[in-house]
Amino acid sequence: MNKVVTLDGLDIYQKNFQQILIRGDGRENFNKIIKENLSVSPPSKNLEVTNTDKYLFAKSSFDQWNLLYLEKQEYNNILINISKLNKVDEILATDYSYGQVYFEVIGKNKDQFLNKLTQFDLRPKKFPLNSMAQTLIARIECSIFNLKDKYIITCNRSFESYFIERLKDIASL
Amino acid sequence: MILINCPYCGEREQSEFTNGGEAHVVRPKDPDSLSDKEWGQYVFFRSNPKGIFYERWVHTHGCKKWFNAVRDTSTDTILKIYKLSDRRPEISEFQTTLKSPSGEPIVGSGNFAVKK
Amino acid sequence: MWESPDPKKGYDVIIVGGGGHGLGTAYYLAKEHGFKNIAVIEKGWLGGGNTGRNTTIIRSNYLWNESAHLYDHSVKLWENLSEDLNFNMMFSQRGVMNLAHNEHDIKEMKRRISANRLNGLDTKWLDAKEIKELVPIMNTENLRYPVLGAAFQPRGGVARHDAVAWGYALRSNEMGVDIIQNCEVKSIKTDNYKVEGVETSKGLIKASKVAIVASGHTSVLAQTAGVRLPLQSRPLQALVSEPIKPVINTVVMSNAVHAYVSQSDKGELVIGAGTDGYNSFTQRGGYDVIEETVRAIVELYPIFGKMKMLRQWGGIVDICPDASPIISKCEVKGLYFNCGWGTGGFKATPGSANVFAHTIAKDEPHKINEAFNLERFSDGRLIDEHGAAAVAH
Amino acid sequence: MSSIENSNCNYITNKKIKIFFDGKSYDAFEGDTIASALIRNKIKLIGRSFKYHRPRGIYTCGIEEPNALVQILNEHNEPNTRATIKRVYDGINISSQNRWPSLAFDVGSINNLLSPIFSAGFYYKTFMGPRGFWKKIYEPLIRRTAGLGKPPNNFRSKSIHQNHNVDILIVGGGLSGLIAARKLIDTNYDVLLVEQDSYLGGILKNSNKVDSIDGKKTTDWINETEKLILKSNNIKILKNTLVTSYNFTNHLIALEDKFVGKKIDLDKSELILHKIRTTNTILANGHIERFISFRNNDLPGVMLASSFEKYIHRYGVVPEKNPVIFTNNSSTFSLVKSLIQQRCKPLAYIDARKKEDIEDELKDYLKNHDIQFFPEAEVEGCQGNKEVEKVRIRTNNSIISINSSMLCISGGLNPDIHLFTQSKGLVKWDEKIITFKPNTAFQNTITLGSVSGNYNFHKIFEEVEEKLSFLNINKYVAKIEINVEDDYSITELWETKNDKKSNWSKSFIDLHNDVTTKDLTQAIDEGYDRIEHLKRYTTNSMGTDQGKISSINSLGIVSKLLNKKISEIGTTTYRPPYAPLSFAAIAGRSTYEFYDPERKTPIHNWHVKNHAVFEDVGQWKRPWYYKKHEDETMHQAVQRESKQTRKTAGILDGSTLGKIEIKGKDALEFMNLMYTNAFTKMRPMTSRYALMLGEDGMIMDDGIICKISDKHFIATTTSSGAPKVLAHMEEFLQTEWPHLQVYLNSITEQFTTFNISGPKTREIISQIFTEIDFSNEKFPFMTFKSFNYKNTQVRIMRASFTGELGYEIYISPEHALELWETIFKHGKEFNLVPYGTETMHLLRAEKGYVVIGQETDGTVTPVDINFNWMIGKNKKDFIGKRSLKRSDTAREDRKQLVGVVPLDKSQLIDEGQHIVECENLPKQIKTPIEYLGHISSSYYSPNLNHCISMAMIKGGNKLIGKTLFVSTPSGIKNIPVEIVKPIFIDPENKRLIS
Ligand SMILES: Cc1cc2nc3c(=O)[nH]c(=O)nc-3n(C[C@H](O)[C@H](O)[C@H](O)COP(=O)(O)OP(=O)(O)OC[C@H]3O[C@@H](n4cnc5c(N)ncnc54)[C@H](O)[C@@H]3O)c2cc1C
Ligand SMILES: NC(=O)c1ccc[n+]([C@@H]2O[C@H](COP(=O)([O-])OP(=O)(O)OC[C@H]3O[C@@H](n4cnc5c(N)ncnc54)[C@H](O)[C@@H]3O)[C@@H](O)[C@H]2O)c1
Ligand SMILES: Cc1cc2nc3c(=O)[nH]c(=O)nc-3n(C[C@H](O)[C@H](O)[C@H](O)COP(=O)(O)O)c2cc1C
Ligand SMILES: [Zn+2]
Repeated sequence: MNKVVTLDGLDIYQKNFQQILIRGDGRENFNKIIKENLSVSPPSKNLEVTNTDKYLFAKSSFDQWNLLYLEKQEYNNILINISKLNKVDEILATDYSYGQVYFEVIGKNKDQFLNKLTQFDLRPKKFPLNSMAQTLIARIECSIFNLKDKYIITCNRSFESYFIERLKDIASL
Repeated sequence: MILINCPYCGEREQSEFTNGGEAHVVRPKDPDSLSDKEWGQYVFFRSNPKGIFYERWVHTHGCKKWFNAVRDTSTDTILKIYKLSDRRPEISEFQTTLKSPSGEPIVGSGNFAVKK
Repeated sequence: MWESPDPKKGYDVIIVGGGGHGLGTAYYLAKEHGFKNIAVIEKGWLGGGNTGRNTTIIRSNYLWNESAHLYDHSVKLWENLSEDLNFNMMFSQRGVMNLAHNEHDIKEMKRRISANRLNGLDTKWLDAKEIKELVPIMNTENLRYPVLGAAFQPRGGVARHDAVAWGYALRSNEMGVDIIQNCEVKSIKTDNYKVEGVETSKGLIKASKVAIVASGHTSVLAQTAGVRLPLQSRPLQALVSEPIKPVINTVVMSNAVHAYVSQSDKGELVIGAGTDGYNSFTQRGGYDVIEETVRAIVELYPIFGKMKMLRQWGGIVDICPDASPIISKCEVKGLYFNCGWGTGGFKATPGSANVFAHTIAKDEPHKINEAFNLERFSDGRLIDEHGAAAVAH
Repeated sequence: MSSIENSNCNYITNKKIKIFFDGKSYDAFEGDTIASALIRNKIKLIGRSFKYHRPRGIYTCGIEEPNALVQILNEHNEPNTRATIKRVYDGINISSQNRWPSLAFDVGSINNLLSPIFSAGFYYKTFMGPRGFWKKIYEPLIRRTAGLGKPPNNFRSKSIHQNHNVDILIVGGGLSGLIAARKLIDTNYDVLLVEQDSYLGGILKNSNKVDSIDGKKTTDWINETEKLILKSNNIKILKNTLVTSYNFTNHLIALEDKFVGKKIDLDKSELILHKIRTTNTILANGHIERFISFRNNDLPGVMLASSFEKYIHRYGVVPEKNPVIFTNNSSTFSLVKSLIQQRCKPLAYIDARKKEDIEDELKDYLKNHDIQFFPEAEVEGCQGNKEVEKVRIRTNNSIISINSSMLCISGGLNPDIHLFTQSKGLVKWDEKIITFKPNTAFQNTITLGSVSGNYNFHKIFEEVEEKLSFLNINKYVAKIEINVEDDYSITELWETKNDKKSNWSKSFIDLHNDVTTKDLTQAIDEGYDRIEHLKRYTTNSMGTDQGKISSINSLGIVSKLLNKKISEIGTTTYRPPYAPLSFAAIAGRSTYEFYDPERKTPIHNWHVKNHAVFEDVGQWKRPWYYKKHEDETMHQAVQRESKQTRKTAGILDGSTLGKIEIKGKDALEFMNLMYTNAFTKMRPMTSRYALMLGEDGMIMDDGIICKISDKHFIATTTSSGAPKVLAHMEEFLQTEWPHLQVYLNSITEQFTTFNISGPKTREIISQIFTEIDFSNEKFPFMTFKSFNYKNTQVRIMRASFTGELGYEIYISPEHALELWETIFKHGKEFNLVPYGTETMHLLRAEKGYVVIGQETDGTVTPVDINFNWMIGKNKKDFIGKRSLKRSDTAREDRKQLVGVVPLDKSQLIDEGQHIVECENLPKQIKTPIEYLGHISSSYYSPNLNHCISMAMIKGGNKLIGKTLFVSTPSGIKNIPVEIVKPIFIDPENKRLIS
């Protein structure tokens, strides 16, 4: 865990999570297979996030899901799970544990701060609790998860230093 | 900048999307059976109406999904957004919308003074 | 001054579109081909289309031979146009610079410079130091994509956009061309693949030759004659700053840091943006494109950060799949098109009008515009200026 | 400096500060604008006009100012700052503009006497001959005199953006904006109220028109309202924020100045650009007073009446104790009252209205206060040297001269429709108030108060109530007590009849661009009779003020000249921005170092430490070459790296290559459609070089395809092509072939890629991945293996872009650096080198491999680069297939890829040069020289010890073995070359499969 920004009413931490990207049709069989192999049920509503202490399971569009482990997993288990899923023709599961970087944004000024870098409408009436969105933040494609009292933002790893610099820059002004 | 209501993500600014040109253009099933001219029509020619236009968009910086829209190109008003799997709406569903002086109007720019 | 007559019943040639290209075509038809009975029909006011809203960059350093010949034919006419029309075009050959920001740009530009040279054009390579000497205010090193060099055409430059329309209008009017404003052509009348005239907001006007030079609206009109054109109408935006004392003495364009700028004789910076990514006839475009452009301007010229945007507008440009124009006959006899100029047809105004007049008069293309036909979209003989034209202005 | 004259004024504190104007120091009060401070110091001459260099003063008290533009020296030399807006601070250093050598004596003012030359359209008609004069003499001259202020010498901004998403945006915190806001307090709407000024209140603070609201003094009512708003949980207020653009779908741009009346802190954001997205917009942005044209209506001392009044109420300064007032409407009454309140008195009150139309209350008041009153009269003109000295009044056909140094004018009020028409709303001419007002909104836009053409205080509550009734809001109606007659009355007057005295005398329509009413007449006479032509021919309303106080007047004048109704003349188009908008603010922080995101590979820092020089490839930073020591040139480095790689081994960070995982039961069919190659017979766990075309048959991208099974593939793409290829695949899957069950995931970022190649690579990596058998039999060329390595997933593919034995290693970013360093540890004994993209390009050229974007340029087919073999001939279809058969694409004599070797093998050919048949070129090329094609790549090959090139030339295949020539960048003598097959090293692929 790495502190990126601290301001009045705002803290941003960089964290490490593991992640699986799953593609599929979302129908009954799909749900069954996921449940059997990962012992978690995929959310069925678009943009919905199932949030437990251990993981986030988000449906990021009609045929893709992100499973984000909030607790560190044995990496081999992840790989095994993925290969189990990939045995099924109708599913593509991809290990994305290292493809992205993760930021946790906390504090009462988080919306105002983020809106310096994104146009995205963060108001609860448009971005409800336990939902996710894919949008541009600081000109970078990000996913943002709205959890109780915090956002988790992910972006591709190659943008890491640029993104952090942008966050720090805005914080300094 | 117009706002586009992605059927999967909700309203976002147009700059998150990429326009895919005319909608409902079907790729020929058997390209080899077409003449050069017919094939050229498919590759290079698209409708370009001033008024109601059926077009494709993709949410490039969001969910990356394609969808269709009906837009009035004379006012940039989006009249309908629908999924690829939805039926193509009839043109009769849409009335022509208000034209205004600050965009390119139907005729000139309202400056029709002619010296006597 | 030009007259504003009511339209006659019929003409030998009707030109639809009172922009530079249309008025120029009328001028050369009258002057070089002896046509007496010509009308230019304009739905709004003369020069109110892209002619009146462009950033006026003139150059001829295109990659392919066909384009180089066409555009240089134009530059040569520009060089004498003020005298020819006895109207000051304010053609200012202050040079046009295309910046290179990466290895790929450099390779592409050096290729173009070499091709230009063999075509008899004056494009040359400038290194970063030479650029800095010509444009001291440019930030060449301290930016995301440093300026590594440029292709420079000294004979390029700018001209006063309105003067082009007015000059051609005045002189063609003197030769008897009817210039009819506030008259919208609603459809082209044809009979069995032969042109008969145009239906307008002022009634039917007959002609056996009709030339469509309506930029963004050309394909809309073509449709009424059953002709499909490979054109898409897109917004293209531009803006001007408040006037300041001279700071930039040439025209600078850049593709990677996308913006182009010149300073007008009145002192304002004339800045061009990229096209918006969707079809539109609103002459407006999105704010995001303005932001993109200004970002690039501030990046390349940090001191312009202290300046202000005075006005911002859009035009409707007709984009062709290969970024080259169409100057062509079509399957309907007597119907001619001069279109597809997209973001860069102002520079071609005299040249294109000149060869188009020839095409109309002789019912066959001039050698220079032969390649710019419609058949190329079937046989594949495209003149793809995308890569080489970089910013296509 | 006089002390504060109106102690009840709203904006000034008692704190004295020092300001500098043209080098001289003056006292001012905190809260002053430059204009109010200069007025306080009795300075009237502020600048010189654009064209004629006429003396100019302060005309207004706000954003509409056409004259008083100054340069702020201590803010990086900021040009064209409106003196009427900019608040002073201690030490501010202001300079006048457009004068030389000094403001008082300006040589350029000779232009005024030469004015016949500078009349409308002068550019086009003059400065032409003799030949060459335009270019050498006239143009440079015109350009030298152009412009107003000077640009700064250096500057870097820190301005930021702030986005807002709200339900209701209220533009303007004046009377109607505040009423609307009060009604929205504690409702369910998110509301943002934006006010350009530092204070709320609008007209309530500008004049004494209103006495009380709700029984409270206006200032108390404003304060109370503001407090209530601030206490609410749904309304936010932004002050010092000017709304400048009204875009489609209710997107508005507003600019906030964070340093009003303060010295700018360069480490902070000077400006904040607010981007507001709202559901409904309430425009309550008021009106703008317009002027009247008369002889010398530009002299310093002529000022708009309501502006004069603003100086009294806002800044507590009375610009002149005894001005002359000239009006055509009822709104100037309050100025008289304000003056009397200050114990001053107008010298004369000239009202163009008919006597019977003038309010009795006003007439009585003038009489009671013994003020000279001229009904049905007009100002013929005014005279003076550098400021107004004499005002000449025409009344009943006689002229009366009054000595006064100030003339306050009002030509009526225009609803400030700029933003409304920007939103694409339609306006309509109103005969009663003689101006355009909003008619039909195009978006969800409501106009309230003056901007809607409602000039009646008593009707304001009613209007707000009615127009906002569609919202679910509070009731709030209050009583409003006013000081002046409420019914607005006006008579049409655009220009007065004047007795022209000399060339010097002019009646202006556009003060900023020095356009006279005579210019309008002349232009119309010349045929420029459309308002759009008039504008462009005369430059009327094209200045920095965009004709805010005059453009409607020009319509009035033109309508008279053309004998047309104004509604038939129409307006020119109102365009964003409402007022000049800072470039720095528009750019925000996404410029300078943040102009474009930088992408870095997981071992970027290793490259930095090892002296890599980077190349920009798309957004990626890629090592271009590594400097072994300080003095090593790029050429030396590349020669060293390439030689070593072919000798032993070299390694490249290939992480930027795109990688896509493709899976589904129809994956095979899909891949066969996307690429030219046939994948059906390909064995699992093998890979293949593949080409992707556009539907036009031209090469779009290339890559290596790994087949895991018929249902599972992994494709690589070029670095810059990666997003495009993925999007291209997704597009066809979603839109053309939704029946194909295939899913795609990008894994570019999940894997770091190392390309290791050279004869010793097998030895090196065998030591690392000990459980893998790298022998040719067990691990042949174009196969791959996946396995676990140190608790992570690794994939190794045997492939090569150099022509040597080579492997591509894929590993997770987290383990990448460790593995990279391990490879170097084991490679040390073989002198393993890291190499960059330049060496990569050289090595592949030796082998004759193409680079997409270098050999190809969007006009090249697979056949053109001799890749016929890659086209799945038996496939019924793939993207681009049909295009290859078009008559032009199928031509035999298209440009084809060849190799080129100079006869003098040491002579390096320049990339981009052309291949010709002639030995020499003329010194000056007049007629075009035919050429066959161009050199696409060119290198000195250290492994062959001579120069090699690749070229795309017409009918190239048939020219192999011929001698031709290559041009040089500027020489006359061309380089003789031999055309050869485009493969220079190891044509038998021995190294590759060793
Ligand atoms: C912002 C911008 C910047 C540009 N910058 C450059 C540049 O730097 N250099 C360059 O070379 N080019 C530039 N261009 C392109 C250039 O402006 C155009 O290619 C060129 O002006 C086209 O001239 P035209 O006469 O064909 O068209 P226009 O000037 O558009 O004339 C067409 C006319 O047809 C009329 N018309 C349309 N429909 C009808 C109808 N139904 N009936 C009657 N009349 C009709 C229109 O009202 C219009 O007046 C730019 C364009 C824009 C918009
Ligand atoms: N009796 C008369 O002579 C007379 C004349 C005109 C108006 N009126 C009355 O005066 C009242 C005027 O009230 P109102 O609220 O319409 O106008 P106002 O002048 O009180 O308020 C307009 C406010 O909008 C702000 N503003 C303007 N443009 C802006 C922009 N682009 N961005 C941000 N802020 C901006 C101004 O600074 C001002 O504070 C109305 O009741 C009207 O009936 C009376
Ligand atoms: C080269 C050039 C320079 C311009 N300079 C100015 C200028 O100094 N001031 C101004 O208000 N507009 C200027 N304009 C913009 C015009 O006012 C106008 O916006 C443009 O012609 C488009 O027309 P429209 O806005 O009426 O649609 C300029 C336009 C061009 C093409
Ligand atoms: Zn979406």
